[in-house]
Amino acid sequence: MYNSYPLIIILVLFISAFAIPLFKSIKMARIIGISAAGISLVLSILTLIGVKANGAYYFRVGHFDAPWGIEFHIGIIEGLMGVLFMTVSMAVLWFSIYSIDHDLSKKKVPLFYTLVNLLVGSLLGIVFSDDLFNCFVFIEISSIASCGIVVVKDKKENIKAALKYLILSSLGSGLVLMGIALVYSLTGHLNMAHIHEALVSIYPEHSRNMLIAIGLFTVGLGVKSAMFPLHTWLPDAHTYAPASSSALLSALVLKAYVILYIKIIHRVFGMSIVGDLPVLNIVLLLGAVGMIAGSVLAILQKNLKRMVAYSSVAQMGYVFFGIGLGTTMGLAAAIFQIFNHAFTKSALFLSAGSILEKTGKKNISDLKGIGKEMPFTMAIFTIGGMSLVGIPLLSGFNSKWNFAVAVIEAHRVELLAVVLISSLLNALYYFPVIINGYFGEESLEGKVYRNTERPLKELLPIIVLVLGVIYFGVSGGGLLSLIEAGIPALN
Amino acid sequence: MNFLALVPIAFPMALAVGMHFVEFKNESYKRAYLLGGVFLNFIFAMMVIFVANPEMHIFKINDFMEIYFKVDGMSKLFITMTSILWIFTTAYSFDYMHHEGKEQKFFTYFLVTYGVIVGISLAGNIFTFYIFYEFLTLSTFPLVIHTGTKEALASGKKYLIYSFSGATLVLLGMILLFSVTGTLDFVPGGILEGVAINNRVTAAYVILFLGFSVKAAMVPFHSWLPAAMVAPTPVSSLLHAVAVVKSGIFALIRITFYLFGAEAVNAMHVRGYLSILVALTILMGSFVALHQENLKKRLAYSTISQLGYIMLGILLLNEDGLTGALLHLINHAVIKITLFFCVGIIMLRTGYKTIGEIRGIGKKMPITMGCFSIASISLIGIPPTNGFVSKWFLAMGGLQENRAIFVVILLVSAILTAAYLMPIVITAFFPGEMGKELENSEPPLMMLIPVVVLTGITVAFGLFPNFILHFIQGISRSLIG
Amino acid sequence: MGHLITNYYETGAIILFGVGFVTLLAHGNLIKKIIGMNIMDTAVFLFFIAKGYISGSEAPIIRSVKSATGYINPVPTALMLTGIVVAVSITAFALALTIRVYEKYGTVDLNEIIKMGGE
Amino acid sequence: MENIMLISTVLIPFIGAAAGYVIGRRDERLRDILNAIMTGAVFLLVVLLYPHIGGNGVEMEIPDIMGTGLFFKLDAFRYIFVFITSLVWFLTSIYSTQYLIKYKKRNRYYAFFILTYASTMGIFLSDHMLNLFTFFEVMSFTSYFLIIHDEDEYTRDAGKTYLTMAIAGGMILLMGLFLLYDYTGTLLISELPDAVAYMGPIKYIIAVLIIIGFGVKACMMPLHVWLPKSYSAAPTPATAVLSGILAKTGIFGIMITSIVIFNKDFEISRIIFALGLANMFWGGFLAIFQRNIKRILAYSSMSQLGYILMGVGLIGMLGDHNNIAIHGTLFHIVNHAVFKVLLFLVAGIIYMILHELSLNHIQGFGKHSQKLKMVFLVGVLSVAGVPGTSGFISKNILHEALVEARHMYQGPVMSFAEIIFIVSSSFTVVYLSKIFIAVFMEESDKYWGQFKNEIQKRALFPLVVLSAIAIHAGIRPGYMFSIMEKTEGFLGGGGHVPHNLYTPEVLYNTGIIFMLGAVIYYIVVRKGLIVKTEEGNIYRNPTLNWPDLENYFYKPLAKSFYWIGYNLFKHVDHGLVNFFTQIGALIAKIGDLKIDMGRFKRKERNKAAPDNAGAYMEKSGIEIKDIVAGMGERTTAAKVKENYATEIESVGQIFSRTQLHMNSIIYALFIFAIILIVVLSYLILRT
Repeated sequence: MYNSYPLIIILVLFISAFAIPLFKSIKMARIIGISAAGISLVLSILTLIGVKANGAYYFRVGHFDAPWGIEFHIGIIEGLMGVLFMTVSMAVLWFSIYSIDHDLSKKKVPLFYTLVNLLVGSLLGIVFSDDLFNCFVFIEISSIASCGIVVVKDKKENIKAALKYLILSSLGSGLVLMGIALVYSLTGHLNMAHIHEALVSIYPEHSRNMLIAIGLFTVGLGVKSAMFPLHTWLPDAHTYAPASSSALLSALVLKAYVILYIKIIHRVFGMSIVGDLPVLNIVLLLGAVGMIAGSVLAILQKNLKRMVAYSSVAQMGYVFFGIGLGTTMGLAAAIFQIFNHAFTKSALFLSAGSILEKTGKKNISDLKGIGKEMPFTMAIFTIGGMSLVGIPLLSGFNSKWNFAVAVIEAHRVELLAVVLISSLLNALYYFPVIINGYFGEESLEGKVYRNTERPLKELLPIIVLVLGVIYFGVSGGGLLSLIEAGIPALN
Repeated sequence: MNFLALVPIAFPMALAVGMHFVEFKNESYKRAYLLGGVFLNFIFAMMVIFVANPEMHIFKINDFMEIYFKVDGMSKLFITMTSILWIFTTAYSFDYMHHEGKEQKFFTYFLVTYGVIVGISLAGNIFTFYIFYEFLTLSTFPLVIHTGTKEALASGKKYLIYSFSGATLVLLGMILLFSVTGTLDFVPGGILEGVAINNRVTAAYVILFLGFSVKAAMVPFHSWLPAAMVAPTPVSSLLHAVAVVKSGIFALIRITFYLFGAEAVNAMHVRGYLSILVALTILMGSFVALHQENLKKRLAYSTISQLGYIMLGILLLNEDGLTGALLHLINHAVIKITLFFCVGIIMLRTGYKTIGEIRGIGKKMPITMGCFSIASISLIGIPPTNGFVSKWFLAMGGLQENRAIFVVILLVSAILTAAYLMPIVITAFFPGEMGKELENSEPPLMMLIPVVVLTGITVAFGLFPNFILHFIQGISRSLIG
Repeated sequence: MGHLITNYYETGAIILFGVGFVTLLAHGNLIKKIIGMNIMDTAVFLFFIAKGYISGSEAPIIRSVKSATGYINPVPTALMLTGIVVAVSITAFALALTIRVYEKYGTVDLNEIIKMGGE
Repeated sequence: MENIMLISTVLIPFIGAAAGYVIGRRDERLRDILNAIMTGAVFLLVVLLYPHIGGNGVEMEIPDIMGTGLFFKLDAFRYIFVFITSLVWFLTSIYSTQYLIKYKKRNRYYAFFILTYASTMGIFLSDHMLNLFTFFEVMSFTSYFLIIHDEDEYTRDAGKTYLTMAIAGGMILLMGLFLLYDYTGTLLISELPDAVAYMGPIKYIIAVLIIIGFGVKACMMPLHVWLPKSYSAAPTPATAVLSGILAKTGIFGIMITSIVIFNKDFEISRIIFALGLANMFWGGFLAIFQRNIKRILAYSSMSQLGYILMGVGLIGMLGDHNNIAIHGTLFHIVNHAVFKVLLFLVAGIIYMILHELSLNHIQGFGKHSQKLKMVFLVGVLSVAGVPGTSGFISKNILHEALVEARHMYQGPVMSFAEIIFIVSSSFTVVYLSKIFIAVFMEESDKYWGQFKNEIQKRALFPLVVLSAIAIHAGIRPGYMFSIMEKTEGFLGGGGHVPHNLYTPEVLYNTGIIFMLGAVIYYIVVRKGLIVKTEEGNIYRNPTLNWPDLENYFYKPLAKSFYWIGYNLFKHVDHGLVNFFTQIGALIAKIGDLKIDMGRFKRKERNKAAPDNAGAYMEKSGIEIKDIVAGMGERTTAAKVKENYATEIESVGQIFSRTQLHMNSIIYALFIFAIILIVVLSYLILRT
């Protein structure tokens, strides 16, 4: 019954995306966009329930069976990602109702909704698809769409940022394509499951080719998901994009590529091959360096959104760190971190965007006393920040805990230091903002309580996200065990 | 009745919310609200101690993360101490904060901190403890930077950095320990049964010890404490002589005797290194206190030194040492809060902050300075005050370990304590020729009563320590052999 | 070295890729960068299609019934058609952005843009 | 009943101190009366307790106080101390009422005076070292308030010395008690001797620590530095009790330690004996040179305490024949309290009237006031040991004990000790003659008896009582001996005591001492210290410039201790912070480091400069007028070029510029390329 839902989700999103421009009115765009997202959300939840009950399954798209036709592989992880993506994008779309007008000219608003639906659809395609080339196509679609939602705001910084993003991400997808070509030349297959079978049998003769392929995938997807030294496009794009776009970009876009990478490591090559190659060491190293360096760079920033953007680099470092550990627990921790970061960072970007929108001040030093002007927004920002710092009962703490457990299970206790130093560094840049916001007394003078605050109704979407953060903090065990249950299906 | 433990934790926080939003028409309404609330919570806390189920599992996130409260001897001790001192401080704060300003904000966070402290004392495993420990940092931070000056903000920053670094170490230690034991509950005698003492366990202990010792102001992690003295006096007294630093000490006791157990710690051979740090703490605090002109700073360094005594008592790992440590935990709280209150009264009534300025103040404030003198004597460890009793047990503990050097350190530090406290008393009472005429005299009754009662407790505990002593000896006997 | 010559398609693809990459790296001019990108894309296409080529076989257009071995592998070719479409759309998007850049900055040279202060 | 009486002797003063303070705020007269009645009542109680002291004495215990309980005991040994304490306090309380009339803060004085009384009683009654220590410390603090009463610079200084030494001594004592308890498991004085009996050499460390602690109060050499200062600083009644009674608390402690607890250990006794001799000699020697009457008496106290210490030492050294030493010591303890209080009180009367204590100013004061002269003479004779006074008895018993010791331990050391004893005794004669002659014999134009009426009966009454005791005890020492005999059991005495001292041999010895004293007086005081001027005799004090222990040893020691400690721990204090600040400063310094960027770019610039001179001009901040001014000499371009060749940038600027560049597309691509190459080559090289 639920088998076909993933395809329907993607189709609904794509069709709605292209339906939006047909209507000129912004209102229609919103109705269509959001209702499509809503339908998809419901469907994805149903899918997840089904998968949870009956286990992973393959879904044939079109008329041909696996080696020739395209298949979707839906396991618990994919189902979870579907729900995550749809929930966050739903919240962001909801929020955009109140905020996007501020950033965009009227003409561009429908375009924004088109692009968002296109983006989310293609990201889900990347997550669901079991066909490498199909993934590549979705990657390219998502590249264009994500550049689109950056550049939809017509400022020169945005254009430059989008151009940078576009060039780097198309380079990345070029490498991915090259990798696909190599794998294809070795195996003659594009379906992940089939490639895996073939690769295992030919591995001894062609290990070098595989190395190059996997290296190309690592760098190619690394660029797209902002693995540390390749993150250069990220701060610009995330900083200048409208708040809703930033939230989507950091919460979802980065994550889809990571999921693809996980699939390539685990489904395409399989741990039996990857375990032999030193590739995970690179991922681990870059992840660890990213955790520290991202935070250090964030400390140096003066612009609030830019700081949050650099924080994303650090948080993605965690994800790669988890993958790089190469253990089940590490992977589970990485996937948990994807959830944590998606909720937290979107809440942070939306609240930071609100502050920017309402006060017009983008520098941290100008934001002293903002806690008085916008107490609720600032409270949301505070919870988000604290989650990333690792205050218990918020999801960030659980995530860190999972990493720590994973590190110990992998017998690499020394890496605990990296996890903890990084979280300490997080404190170094989130706390000053919070402190200045609430306690920068001298600048509280003349501020009027709640004078620039958004109405509570407009904050509701962010509050939903924050509730997610708290939920995963308080009862993170359920999610983690779900993820752990889903991981075998990846292999 | 599982959730009864949450009442004394949540009730002050609810009061704080009320404090934040309600505008009181009348000063006395506010006072009644606060004092009544704090007192009521004291009763709740007593109820939890005496009535409630001793084990309260609230909810469980996973194996590691479980919110779990437990009432045992240590929590009874700590919760009673803090609750009683909280009542006094509340009474004291009214007039003081009226003068300082921003009362509403102060009392809001003040109440929140109360709830957090109750949580700390009731925590049944180190995870729950850790949560409240972090919240303690967060809820006291606004109090530290209460004045909002640049200096206050800088100190607040220092406080946060130190606290979070410590908490990070704690987390690291917890993880390491958990990886060995698989449980983190506080059990008398430790949870290491059947676990070999390997490097990882040792590392976990050292890291946990160092992490918690940040709050307990051990050298070299102490410098947030003197800096935090920019806070208003009630904050300095309650938080930095009682609640915050003592929660660090409390944590050290918990980890040493309830997680690792005395035997295991003894087997680790790291005590020597830690006790060097502790000895340094004692001497450093005393020596540097001698050099401080600012009264509160002097007391802050004195606190550092006295906390060293307690940590020493913990590290001795014998019954007398632990008894001394626990006694000093309480006695030092009572003494130091009295001293701070007196200094606060001086600052409030005259605005003087340094020793040079308070010449002859004893003539105008004989009761305040009299209490200060008695508390000073007690801190030096002169009988028949409570300071002597705890020092006695600490020294006995030290001698049992054949470490006469510790006793010598204790006594040298006691002499230094005299050297930095007695001049205050002397200049206050015997100004000599240079005494000035002061206009202000004794403070309002609301401030004076806590000081006098606390001084009374100081002497009473010195004369009749047995009631509390037997209770504490019961605890330490159950923990050691 | 022998392999380089026997596998001349692949060698060519790598050389092309290099050319494209250097163009992308070395030139400040945005248009040239996009051209470099295109060259790289072309290299990948070449590589991919070469992988499907079986020496001596025909293009998979069925005019008379032959055994399947007589034709080259049609999948890469088909895939590359898609790839070309994607590449073209990306190029188009990039060029559009370049135009906007020119409108805003008055130049398409990145070095000049950096000198303007970047931000 | 006895128990209640016993506890009352301590409790009544404690309550009385508080009551007196409260009442004194309203009515001073009432308080004075209360104090007199109260001290009198306590004295009465003590007298009434006399019948109970036989055998084991009165014992009582109150559990739970200070954790261990309160143990009081009154036996004959303690009774001597308790009796003399209550007597002296009673008399000085009466005396104080007149002495203090002109003083300020009388109320505080009385409160602490009586508190000191209570705690002193507590010390003498304690049967538990912890109780003893507690009262000892309380007494230290309360007596501090008496010393510092005047609150001028001198008293503050004296008080500081006193308090420092008292606290330090207390802590050393405490250390001793810690060790004692650790090794024996008890601190009950009655149980300790058995517990200590089996102790190893550690007992010497313990004994030394405890004796140092008590020795501070007993002003044992070299811990006596506080004594002359404090005695002359305190108001006279306080000085009287300080010297008469408080010093005895130290003696009491030493006796309890060395005789009772350590059971007359020979080594310990020998040390005490030697220190006693040193005290005796040095105190007497310094007393000769003083001209402040209270200071003379203070050094005299030191000397007399030396006698007592010597006696304590002899008790331990004489073994089975120590009764003689016990009697001598205890007798001298009582005597010293009586006559030294007497002398101080007379000095107080002089001060009360003249507000002067220097011999140079009060010369001849007493010539015409006969009553004062009489009582003072009794005191002087008694101290000097003239036959017929109590001092004669006690000193000679001590001398007999010394002779006994010399017989027992043959050798030059003991002979030397006896010589010192005799010389010190003659010193006593010298300094007392100095006072008496100066104050009561010399003629002076200033004084012709005009102050006679200022001396009231209230003040004179105690003096008369004390001098009566001094003479009575000298003539009929029998009842004193009878009490002392009862202590023999407790102190473990044995052997014969000569009760009749008026033998030719003893009188001959006394004669020698007086002769020697007269000679020294004539040579040293008359010839050496008195400077004759037109206005009369002026006494010099050459010791003022002598190096003393306090300023030349203790203070530098304490200061260097503090200095080293502080400078050491200062770094500990700021170590961590400094470390990070230094790193921060280093980074900032690197940021500010100036680098001549022109050098790297010169080649390029040289080409570009002439063309873009205008643009560079703007950047390098050259004013147009500079250029115009420079026109005549060089061309603009050349100057600009030169200026630009040394373009200086700080590292911080370079860093931020680099960051900006890194952010650009070009650099992003380069990073991408580098990573790609590194990753691929790493992968390939590793396998």
